[in-house]
Amino acid sequence: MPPGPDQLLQMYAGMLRVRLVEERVRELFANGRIPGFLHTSVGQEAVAVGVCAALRPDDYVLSTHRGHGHLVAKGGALRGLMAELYGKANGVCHGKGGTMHLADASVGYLGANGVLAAGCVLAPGVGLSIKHRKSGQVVVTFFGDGAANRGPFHEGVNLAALWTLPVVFVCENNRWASSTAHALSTAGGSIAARAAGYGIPGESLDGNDVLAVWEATARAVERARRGDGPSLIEAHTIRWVGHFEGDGQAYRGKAEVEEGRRTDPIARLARGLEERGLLDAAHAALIREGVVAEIEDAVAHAEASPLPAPHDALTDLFAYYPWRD
Amino acid sequence: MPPGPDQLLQMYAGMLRVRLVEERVRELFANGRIPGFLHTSVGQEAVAVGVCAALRPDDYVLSTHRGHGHLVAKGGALRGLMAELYGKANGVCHGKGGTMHLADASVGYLGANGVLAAGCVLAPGVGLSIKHRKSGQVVVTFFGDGAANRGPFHEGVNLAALWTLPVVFVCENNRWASSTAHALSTAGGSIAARAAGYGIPGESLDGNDVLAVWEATARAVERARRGDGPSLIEAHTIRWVGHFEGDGQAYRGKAEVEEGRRTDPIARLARGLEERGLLDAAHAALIREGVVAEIEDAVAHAEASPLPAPHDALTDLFAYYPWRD
Amino acid sequence: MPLLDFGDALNLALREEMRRDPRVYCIGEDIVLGLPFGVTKGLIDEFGADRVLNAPISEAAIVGSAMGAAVTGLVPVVDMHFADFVTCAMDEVANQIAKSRYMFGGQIDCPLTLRMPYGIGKSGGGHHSNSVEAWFINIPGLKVCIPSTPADARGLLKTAIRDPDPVLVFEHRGLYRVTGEVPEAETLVPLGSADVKRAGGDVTVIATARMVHESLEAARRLAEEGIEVEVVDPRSLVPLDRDTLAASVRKTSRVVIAEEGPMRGSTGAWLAWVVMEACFDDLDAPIARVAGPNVPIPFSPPLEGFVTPTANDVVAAVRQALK
Amino acid sequence: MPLLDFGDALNLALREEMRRDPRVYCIGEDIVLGLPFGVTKGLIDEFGADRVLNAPISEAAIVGSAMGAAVTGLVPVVDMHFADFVTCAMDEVANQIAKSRYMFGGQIDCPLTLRMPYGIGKSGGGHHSNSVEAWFINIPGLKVCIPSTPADARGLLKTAIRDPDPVLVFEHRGLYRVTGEVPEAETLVPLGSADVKRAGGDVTVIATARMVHESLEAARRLAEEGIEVEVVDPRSLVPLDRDTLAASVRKTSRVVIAEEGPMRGSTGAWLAWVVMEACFDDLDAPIARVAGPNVPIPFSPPLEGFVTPTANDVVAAVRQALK
Ligand SMILES: Cc1ncc(C[n+]2csc(CCOP(=O)(O)OP(=O)(O)O)c2C)c(N)n1
Ligand SMILES: Cc1ncc(C[n+]2csc(CCOP(=O)(O)OP(=O)(O)O)c2C)c(N)n1
Ligand SMILES: [Mg+2]
Ligand SMILES: [Mg+2]
Repeated sequence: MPPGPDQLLQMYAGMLRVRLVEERVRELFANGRIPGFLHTSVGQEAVAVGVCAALRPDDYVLSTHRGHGHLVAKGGALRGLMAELYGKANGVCHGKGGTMHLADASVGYLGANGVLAAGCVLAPGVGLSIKHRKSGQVVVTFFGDGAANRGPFHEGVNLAALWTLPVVFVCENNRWASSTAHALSTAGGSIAARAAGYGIPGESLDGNDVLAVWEATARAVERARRGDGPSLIEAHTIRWVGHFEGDGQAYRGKAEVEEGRRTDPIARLARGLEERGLLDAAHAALIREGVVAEIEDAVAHAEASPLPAPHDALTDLFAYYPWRD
Repeated sequence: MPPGPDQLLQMYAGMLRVRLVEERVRELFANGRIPGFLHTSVGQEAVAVGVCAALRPDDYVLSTHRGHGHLVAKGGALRGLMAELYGKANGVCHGKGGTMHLADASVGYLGANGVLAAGCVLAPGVGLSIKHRKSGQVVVTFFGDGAANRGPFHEGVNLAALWTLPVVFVCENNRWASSTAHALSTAGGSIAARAAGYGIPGESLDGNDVLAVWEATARAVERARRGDGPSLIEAHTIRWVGHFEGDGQAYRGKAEVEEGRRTDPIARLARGLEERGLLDAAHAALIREGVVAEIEDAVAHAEASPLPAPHDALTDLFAYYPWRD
Repeated sequence: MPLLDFGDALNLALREEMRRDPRVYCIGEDIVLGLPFGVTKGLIDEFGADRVLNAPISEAAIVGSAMGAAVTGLVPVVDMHFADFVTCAMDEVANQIAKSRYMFGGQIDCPLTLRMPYGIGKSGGGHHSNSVEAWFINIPGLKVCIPSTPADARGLLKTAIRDPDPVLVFEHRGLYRVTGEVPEAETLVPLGSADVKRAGGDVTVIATARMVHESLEAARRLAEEGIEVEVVDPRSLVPLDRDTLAASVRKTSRVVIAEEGPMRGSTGAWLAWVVMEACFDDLDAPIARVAGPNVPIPFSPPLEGFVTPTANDVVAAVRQALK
Repeated sequence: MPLLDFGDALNLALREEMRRDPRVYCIGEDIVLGLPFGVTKGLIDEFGADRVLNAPISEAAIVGSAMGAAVTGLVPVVDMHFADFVTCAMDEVANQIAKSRYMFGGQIDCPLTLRMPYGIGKSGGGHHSNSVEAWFINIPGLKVCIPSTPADARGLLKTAIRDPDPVLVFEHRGLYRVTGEVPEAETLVPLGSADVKRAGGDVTVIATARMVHESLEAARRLAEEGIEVEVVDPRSLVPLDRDTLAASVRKTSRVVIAEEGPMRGSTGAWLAWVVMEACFDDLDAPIARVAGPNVPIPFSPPLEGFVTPTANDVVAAVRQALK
């Protein structure tokens, strides 16, 4: 069943939310409000939103170093996210995680990850637990085109396929692993094509088309819930910004970013919605206002929040505190 | 060019040498002459011999925990091998390696390995060195069907394919990883099929047919020497004996071993040679005698050899001895 | 009390915990048949294939998936086959499992047990004989235990499984067929409780796993000369029962620390520091250490013998500590 | 002598060694552009793509292939990107590289250098900040160095590259932009030679990498009170220059050991043991240690600050050692 008008508008608002959060975060970082090694997903919103729109609230997501968008798309509260990015005590991880190690278990977001492809082997375990609990959930693990070359991709896909676990492997192929071009890291060129070797479906698609992402994910999720096992989706997209904030991007010309802006997933969906009469300028402005207000609320919340007490560095190691060592 | 009569007879003698070495080694182990965790390749001789027959003496081989056959097939001296299996001071590794960590650099045998699939990531480096030195050599890395599920398989194949390195990946699929059936460890069922995902040739073949193995390897080696990069060969074979000496084999019935004996690669080649008039009973007996004499010489040598002095455990750590620590 | 061997005591612990808690499952290579050391033998018959999982040879996926399962409601017990192979899942242990609760600000539990068969013996050689526990005490977020007797093995493994945090259990493979009394009743051994395996007033030997037995043997021999050795087994390295260690050292003023792994950067060095920090003024002599030399484990029996610390080494170290 | 920063000194060492020996090549992720810390910047222009290799994100293959190349005639220098990611190639380091010469009875050389950018700073968080050198001193077969100044960095890296055995070079990422004098002439620093970075008679501070600088700062502050601190930098942990350490301790009788990593099972504990073994009777007070607490590295600046040892901690430890 294709997404209805409400769902389409939600995807639109969802992508806008991711975009504006990321842009705000970049600005805050530039202004020295946010510390850390920051990787944002500006331009790649359709993947996060298309995938998460096809999920139930109780489904799980395993994310990456470029994970803010996945958390927002999965429904994570912006206040908790923003306070965490600020390193504040009431951040969703109490300031211990930050940009690269976010987690929000309340929405099934089981963690950004500073180690590439780490989620690929965590995912089958989540799938196993789902199967064991007969909960009908699904777990999605995101990873980049670069990360796909690590061993855990192979081990995780094989295990999930072997045990027909409810896992969806989603590769966000943004053409680059930091400064290294996709073609210079991936023999054969296609990550989706590797699925065949494990006897599972592999699909390569336009990751700037949120509907295509949604559709493929919905299929993969249905398959997983049916008990037919994992799928692999390779979503081609474009990162408009540097690999990390501060990246000089000497490795690529402007053409790619221009191509990205031309194929902007948000503008694209907006056009589609306008054509179908589901969105007009006034409505779009309203949506934007709402998103901006939400973000500014989160920023104000984060700004006003206290930093953790230094000695709180000692909490949260083990279930019981104070712990013995 | 198909192998000539001489080469065919050499392969016959080669397989017989591997078979009789392994059987003798099993006997010696049973009699307490050889220590360690022993894995022999009885029944799988066609893979080791077919592959190595297609190599030059200066080509390299990376081996596995089940590596005696590869060493023998690559031309390693039986005296050095046998003394090493005995743990004697004049073993090829001075008793430090033993069955699972054999190496004989003089014939390009760069090591058995106690860690499964470890060779898959060493191999691209050997290939890189070959390319850099423009030596025209090739490196073969052997691994089992079970080992193929480890991450290094993926990382090694991808790197070798990406950089078109002169590597041949040879999977010895003997249907079992210890007590775990191939089908219960490998999603999709075919290891050869995984090659496509890396854009390299992958071939599944009868690993009990030494000529088929030789042919496929010769093709892969030619391709590698031409500078066209790696290939993957999956050779199906049957291990006649336990996974390790002492294995009760509760996981499989007798039918499989019977099947193995029926398709005995040595008897099969012998029949072919007899049909072509290249071998008769008298000649076969002579070859056997020669091999047995060689093995008994190696055994006598090993028996007569001294054990290492205990404190020799401190040598060979670093290039300079005594080392400081 | 019934006599059980170390391996069977671990098997009993697994059975008891799997009966108690349906979330507990075992995963590893060839564990359905109980390979390689018989610890999981027969579990398949009682608990079935859903709870006793033979995995492909994919250590990263075995360990990683255990974390994925642990943070979403299951209680995995991973059989590492040989502790040597934890290298193949090191990121999963060191960066994922150890840090999950902390980095996520305490949002999740990660109740996961890694069973680590380790140690020298029978010419296993360089890839099947290593003592690697020192790496893991240096990784905050992991608990580490290292039993020496069947009763401790059962009690610690049970505690590990019930712990809401990740616990590594180092099982010396030379101990699996060692027997000892194991209480009929279900008995837990808390983490962080050292055990005085033999009381004595002249010198304290702090020893782990197989070296506890070597130290007891050394103590018996030295007793014949009238030297009374106290053998203290920390049983868990994280958390560490510093009090019991310190109490013994205060009593004897002389200390030997005995382990099997290589001398440099080892747990023994850490324990030496702990003793020194707590008891510097109580020490009448330098701490003496027994450990392996800083080389990989060689294959050949005389070489393997040379690098394997034994009761002889403990006797020599005690004499040194008494000088 | 010209002033260079630590990163440029390493870059110079790489250039010099690559010019000297055509077998030397660099491999890592994004090293063509000199990421992440600029150390390999510009090498591509002089040495070309055959000798400066951007690898896919495949740490096991990067490190494993380096061994394959090293044992067949090349001399690889691997950029680990962040030392934290060595977990993804742990088997290759611990079981393959470290053991190759030994297990093969000395048949092969394995001249391989692993550059390990490590350490806390700038809210890198739990996966980009760790001190893991302790794991590697516990693995026989590896040499480990850990420079603190640009001159040492250049001299040790050059020595590492020329060594026929595998050497890990821990480069604290907080030091890359620290400057210092570097000799015009090609200068090697031998492994196993500690350096007295400041002479003083009251207390010996043994410190590594960034903590050398913190200790020098502490020494300056304490000097104002008339306390003369001797700062000794081991420069390599394997081999370790025990003589220089012991000579200093014999002179001062009081010792502080300062490192950045977590306290438990660390290199500092090992160094404490070394000092105790060599100088038990010379010690007038318990050794004092400065190290991080036993937690992962948190993200938020105040938390990160709390777990980062600084000159203040060294000052406090010196006072304790002087009690
Ligand atoms: C195991 C590991 N290796 C290296 C890094 C350093 N690193 C961080 S992001 C990155 C590039 C990732 O590329 P890709 O997977 O395509 O994701 P993208 O950044 O494009 O979203 C690298 C090399 C890391 N974090 N983890
Ligand atoms: C990384 C690693 N994991 C586990 C083992 C233990 N182990 C040794 S052989 C073996 C089975 C190997 O199966 P396969 O790769 O098919 O080779 P085969 O024994 O059939 O030749 C296992 C699990 C090991 N040696 N290394
Ligand atoms: Mg990418
Ligand atoms: Mg097999």
